[in-house]
Amino acid sequence: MKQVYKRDLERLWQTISEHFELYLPLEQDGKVNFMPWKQGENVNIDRLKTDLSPKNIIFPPTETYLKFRTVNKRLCFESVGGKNDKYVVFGMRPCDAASYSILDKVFLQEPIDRFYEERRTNGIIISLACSEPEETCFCSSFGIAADNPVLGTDIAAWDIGESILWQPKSEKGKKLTGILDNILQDTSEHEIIALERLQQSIREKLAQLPWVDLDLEIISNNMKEMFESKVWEELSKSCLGCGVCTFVCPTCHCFDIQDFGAERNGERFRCWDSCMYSDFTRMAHGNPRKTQTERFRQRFMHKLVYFLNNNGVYACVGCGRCVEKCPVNMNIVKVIKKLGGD
Amino acid sequence: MPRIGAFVCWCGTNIAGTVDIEQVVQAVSEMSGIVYVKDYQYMCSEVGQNLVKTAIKEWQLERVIIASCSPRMHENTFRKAAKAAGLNPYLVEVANIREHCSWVHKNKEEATKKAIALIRAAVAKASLNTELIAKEIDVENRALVIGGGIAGIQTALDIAEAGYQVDVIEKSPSIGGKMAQIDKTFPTLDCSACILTPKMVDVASHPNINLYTYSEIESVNGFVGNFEVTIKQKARSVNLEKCTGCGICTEKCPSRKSKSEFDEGLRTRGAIYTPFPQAVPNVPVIDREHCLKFNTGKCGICEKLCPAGAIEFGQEDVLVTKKYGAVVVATGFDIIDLDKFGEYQYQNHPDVLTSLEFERLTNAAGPTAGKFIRPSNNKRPEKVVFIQCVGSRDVSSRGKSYCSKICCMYTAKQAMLIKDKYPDIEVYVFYIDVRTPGKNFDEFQRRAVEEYGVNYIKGMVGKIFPAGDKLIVHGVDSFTGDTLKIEADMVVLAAAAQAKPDAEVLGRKLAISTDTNNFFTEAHPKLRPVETHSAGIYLAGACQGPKDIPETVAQAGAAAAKVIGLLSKRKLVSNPCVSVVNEDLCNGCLSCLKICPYDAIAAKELATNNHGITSKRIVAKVNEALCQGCGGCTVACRPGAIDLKGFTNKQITAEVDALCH
Amino acid sequence: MDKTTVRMQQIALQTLANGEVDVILGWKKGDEWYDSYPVVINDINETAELIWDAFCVNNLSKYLITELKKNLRIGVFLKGCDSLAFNQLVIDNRIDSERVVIFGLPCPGMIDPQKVKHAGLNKGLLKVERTGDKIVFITKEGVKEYIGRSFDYDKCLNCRCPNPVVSKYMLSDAVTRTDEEQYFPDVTEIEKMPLEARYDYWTKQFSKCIKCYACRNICPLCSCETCVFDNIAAGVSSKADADCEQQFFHIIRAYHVAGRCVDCGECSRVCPVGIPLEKLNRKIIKDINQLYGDYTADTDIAKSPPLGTYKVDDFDPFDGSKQGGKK
Amino acid sequence: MIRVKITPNNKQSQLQYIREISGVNINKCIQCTKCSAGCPASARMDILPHEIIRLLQLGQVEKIFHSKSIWNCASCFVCTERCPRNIDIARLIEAIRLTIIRQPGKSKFKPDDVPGIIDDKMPQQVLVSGFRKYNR
Amino acid sequence: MSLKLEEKAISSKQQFEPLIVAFCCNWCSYAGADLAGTSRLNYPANIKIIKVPCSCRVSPNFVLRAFQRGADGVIIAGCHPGDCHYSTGNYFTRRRFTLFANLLEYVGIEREKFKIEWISAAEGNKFATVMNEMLDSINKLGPSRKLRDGRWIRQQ
Repeated sequence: MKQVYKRDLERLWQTISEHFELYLPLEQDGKVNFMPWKQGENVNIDRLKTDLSPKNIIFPPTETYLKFRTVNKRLCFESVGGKNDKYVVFGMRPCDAASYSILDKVFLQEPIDRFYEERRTNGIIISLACSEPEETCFCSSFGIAADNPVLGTDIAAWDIGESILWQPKSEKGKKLTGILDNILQDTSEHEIIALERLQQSIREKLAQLPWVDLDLEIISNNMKEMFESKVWEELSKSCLGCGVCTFVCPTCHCFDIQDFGAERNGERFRCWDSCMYSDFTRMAHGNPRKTQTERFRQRFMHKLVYFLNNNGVYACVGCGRCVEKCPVNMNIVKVIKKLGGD
Repeated sequence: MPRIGAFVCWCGTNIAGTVDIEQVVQAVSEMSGIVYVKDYQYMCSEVGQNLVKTAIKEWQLERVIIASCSPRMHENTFRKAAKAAGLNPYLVEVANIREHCSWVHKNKEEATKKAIALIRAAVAKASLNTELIAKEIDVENRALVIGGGIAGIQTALDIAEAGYQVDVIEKSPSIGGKMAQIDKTFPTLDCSACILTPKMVDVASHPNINLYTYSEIESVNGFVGNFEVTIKQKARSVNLEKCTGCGICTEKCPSRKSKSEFDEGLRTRGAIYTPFPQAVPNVPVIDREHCLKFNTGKCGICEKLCPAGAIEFGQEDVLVTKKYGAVVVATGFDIIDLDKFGEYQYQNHPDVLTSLEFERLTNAAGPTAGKFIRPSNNKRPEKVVFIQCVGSRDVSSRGKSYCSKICCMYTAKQAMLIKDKYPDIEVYVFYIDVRTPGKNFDEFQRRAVEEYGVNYIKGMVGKIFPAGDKLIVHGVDSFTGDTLKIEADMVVLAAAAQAKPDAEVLGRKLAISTDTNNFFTEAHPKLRPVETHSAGIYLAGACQGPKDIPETVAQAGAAAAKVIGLLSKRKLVSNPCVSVVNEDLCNGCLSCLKICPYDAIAAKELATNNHGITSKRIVAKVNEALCQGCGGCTVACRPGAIDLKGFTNKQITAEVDALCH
Repeated sequence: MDKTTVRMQQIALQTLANGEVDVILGWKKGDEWYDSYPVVINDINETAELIWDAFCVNNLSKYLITELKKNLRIGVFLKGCDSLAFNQLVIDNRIDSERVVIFGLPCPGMIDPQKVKHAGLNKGLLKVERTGDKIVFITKEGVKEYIGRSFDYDKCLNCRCPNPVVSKYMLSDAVTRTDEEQYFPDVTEIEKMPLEARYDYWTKQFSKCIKCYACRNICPLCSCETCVFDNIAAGVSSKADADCEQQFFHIIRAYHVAGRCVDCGECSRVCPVGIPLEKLNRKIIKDINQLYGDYTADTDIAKSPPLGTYKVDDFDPFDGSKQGGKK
Repeated sequence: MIRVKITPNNKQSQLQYIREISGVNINKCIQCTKCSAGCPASARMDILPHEIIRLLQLGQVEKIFHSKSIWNCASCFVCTERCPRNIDIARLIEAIRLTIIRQPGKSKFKPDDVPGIIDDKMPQQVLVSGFRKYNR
Repeated sequence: MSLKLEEKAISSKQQFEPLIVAFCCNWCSYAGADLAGTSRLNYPANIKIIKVPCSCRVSPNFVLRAFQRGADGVIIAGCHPGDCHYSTGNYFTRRRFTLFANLLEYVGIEREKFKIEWISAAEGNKFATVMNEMLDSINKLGPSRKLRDGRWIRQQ
């Protein structure tokens, strides 16, 4: 267990950014998002949740992966995309780190997605426990401990006031700790007690949150019967199909492939797509899910039923971004509660 | 990608001069979709067109690109050629590499690169062209002639002779126009009234001709074959049928203050008047401004005296709306105001006249019954000075930059007539250049000089000083270089001709453009002098530019021929490049309907059945007959539901991409 | 606002019962203090759950487009800015106003949950009550009171139409806003910036866009059956995250609502990355007011929208600078 | 006086100079003689204004330099006002006068002439404009 | 924040060759351009003309598309208001593009890059003057990447 004093943080960023590309939660115009750090950027590690999820580091909104060009009548291709320089992400919350492991289940299964794999393996995730969980958080319902980052984490970190505790969890984590030896100090007894107290206070705060104990078992087995129920109609009435929930959600991973064609060169790129859109899975005869109700139902069935059957884990980490960003205050918690019977 | 054939024209050296044809042919052959490229000296020639026809057949071409002159010139020629070869004419695209490229760029390398870019754009557009079939629209076989001067009369007579109904509309109370005011006409010196009045009577009596005098155009809409014109018949206050034209009312009318427009103000007329004795229709008009009955409500003598009881003070303006197949504009010309030419004392001396006033003065039916006397003291003048180019060939803001073409001839005629009647009167003519180019015109002018001894002085008049009852004319003879002073009794100014002041307003109503001098713009000065850019609207006479009577009558005949050609077609081929609505995308907001200048878009109820869910909604629908293809609606339509055939959004986007290659 | 909630529930019950309307568009309260979400109710006992509080920010007029297709007569609760959007939708032929019964709600201003969170008041917060400008926060620990509008949305602070412009029933007396009408201060502030700074400012803002199209889907006037940006066949734009695609989308969207935007500020509110979109729309509104007369796209239904008509003597910035024109 | 005139070529520089300072394009003149006809001072002119322009067009500046006309011109601008081709004749003749004056050694008003002609009623401006115009 | 697509900057060391796309209305400006041709006037070859039936056919999409594809200047030439062959076409152009030009300038695009001109069929010289002046102002601005799509490679 190591620690780093907050006053040395600036130096820490400096040294990391010499070897790796460093992603930190940077604040611009009141919005905090993970962006490559440069000298003089306004770092804000206190904000509980970044506005957009960190998934865009490993699964960017647009990724050109194929370029083609005609060179005197011959067509030549060039494979691009992926990311081969190493990077470090500091300040990611346990729920976001867990979302990485969920995305791994999608992209790293056969056939492996080369670009995702490159981005994923080149990254070292330093996950910071949440000192102040909010009402909109319900990660505990999905078995994620806010006070002890485990899933998808290379280095776990805790903010105990004037210093940050630093505990490497994976090989990559240990290697990075080795590199940063001169900045990281050893911890004494005092820090361990402070850590215990911090974890205890996080657990107390979590217990008081309204959605801490969402009952998911009822959902997953009677969801299939609920497929035809009128509840979906009522829930989806207010949904505008704007797609914000899917774009800010750390675990949503649907994408569309589009082409950019010019006279003699062109690109094929992958871009985020949302099941809430009218042109999602549009086929020759039109969109199989005609009304917003069907699209709405598809989103939550996929997160709470289909993904569970295929990969054994819910496709939601309870970060609560969809709760905050939905313009009409419709979200997964309401669906769970409604279908849970109350 | 359709099979495209490209034909690059040399246009003699017009294009080949500054565009490297081989390089263009080479570049075009590499473009996607091109299966056949040919270059030839004159694509628009018979041989060139045959090249296109054979290539279409041999290579089964599905699109044709012609890189030549402006499509406004020969697009139809090549479309007809393609049609003859069995290819839909709207699959032909023309790239303008002459007016827009070879003629305006000197550097050969740059011009070649631009020509290739323009052809690439044409190829991009052509590959997205679709087969368009021109619809048929019916033609109203009635023509409208605006203007009752010699141009309008001749046009109307020619059209009526071909058996079509014609409406002639004249602003003043009688037809006849400027020609009725003239005494004799050059070069044959026959009396103007003698050759004009029979034609006026023909117009009045012709079964096919319908006359609207003292009327104006209120509004015009519609398009070729289907013009809808609203005519405002101003209230004459005299019943056309009842009035026998006896003229008692015009004699007895007490209000004598108003000046006779017909006599250019040289004499006065009653409030109720006919412009001139031989007026057609010979029915007087009440000038409501000067009529005592209308101003004070007391008089009414004409009503009492009229044997036929034809006076109707209560008459109101009447609006008549009729449909026409073609319109001929024959509104004629005016003389410019001479207020800015102070040096000639026109404003403040009665003996300084314009040529038109001179015509009235010497006319037998004129104010002096033909006696040649000075308006100031009614004595016969001994010296008369004519001054040419007053306001013509003048680039300063006072006058018109162009030469008014007819003044040299009519001044020679007027001078000759004076010397013929009164040989002892000295006549001087100050001129810059004598321009009498027509048939027997120069001989006519030389006779005035040689036989009748008219003194032609090359030089301009600087100033005229009234001295006693004489007018001292200061001029210079540029041959001898001396300044001359002539004590003249009368000065006649050959004032410049200008377009009618309301020409621009009429042009706006008819959607035809006027040039910087407000004369109407013909479609092409050499090839289409009597047509305008708006199909179905033709021009005749001086409204298109100053011209004399022989030329006006010739143009009138030409315009009539064009109208007859149009009306003889049972059906007209309508422009197929019209808008079309994609009903799936249309959300019925009808913002296109608000934009359409031709009201060609209407709302339509659409019942859609989408897998069992039937719903009714409003969508837009384009009336292909009314739509003229301006494309304004396509920009108003946000989802891009309405598109313009021939100029679709994708085609223009493809052209933009091709140009930015 | 509780008094109005009671009136709201009564009138909903009454109109549903006597068949004046088939369904009612309103808001219901969820579990959380900020959660008032739009609902469509058709049976009588649900009317008791209707709520009118400081979080009913959603504009219900947009739902009328889809609901009018399924139901005959609809009752809808509209605030001031919602009624502006309603009129504009009628002008656009998107809704048939005869089949709509409007319950007008003069609006004192809606509270922005983000501002409450930043003020740290959201800890254990149960309920927020607002009467006029007095705001009461009821938390587990106790009750805190605030006077004034420091928690309102920015768009509500310079709201110029708190009272509905069209309504059959008015549920409470009108709200008076006295602050004088500053002439688009935010727009003039950007106009004063030098050109390059403006370009950088807007390119930075646009580059934040993740193309989630929430601004389009929340906007009551962006209601095309198939939006041109969803229609790949139109070949107009793609979802690629290149600078020029973002600029294209935002400029064209601002242009599409030109002359129709009622400045309700919803697009900026819902943007997840906080792009100040209303500044684009307000710039066009400012230009239209200056050039073609105050168009208040909302009050007079018969008047055609500014871009749907013309005047012969419109201001013409492109004319006469070159010689050779008409003499 | 020999009637035959060969158009001299060494006078090109002066023609160019006249064109430069007057800014007048003498080719626009169509010899309509309106300027000469209306010129109040033409009676005492040996060659008339339109002839001056004609001579300039032919390049025969010698005749103009020796003529009295350019000094009789009262600069009343009637000719400029009335010219149908928008030629500023008055300005052209002023340019000719200046070309003559500005030839080296030809200045008509030297500083040492001043004491001879000065009197208390003479406005200061006369001296200044005199130097500006007539002194080289 | 999403990783933005890396834009390729076209090396500006090559000599700056501005491209100007001109949308000319078929009845007036296109005829004006023809007249400029028949009277052998001279204007730069960088101007490339697209024929449209009326200036009201040009949509802001085309203008932005041209800038995206690398055009340095865009002109829309139409008939003088009142002279439109379709009687009201250019009134709408005038309104639409007054607002659009202001919007472009508001977003940071120089006014010289996007112009509207009223050129009638009789004004060949005005057409040439306008095109020459447009090119001068674009040359003064020099190469600029604004609104340009980095992925579109132009054949230099």
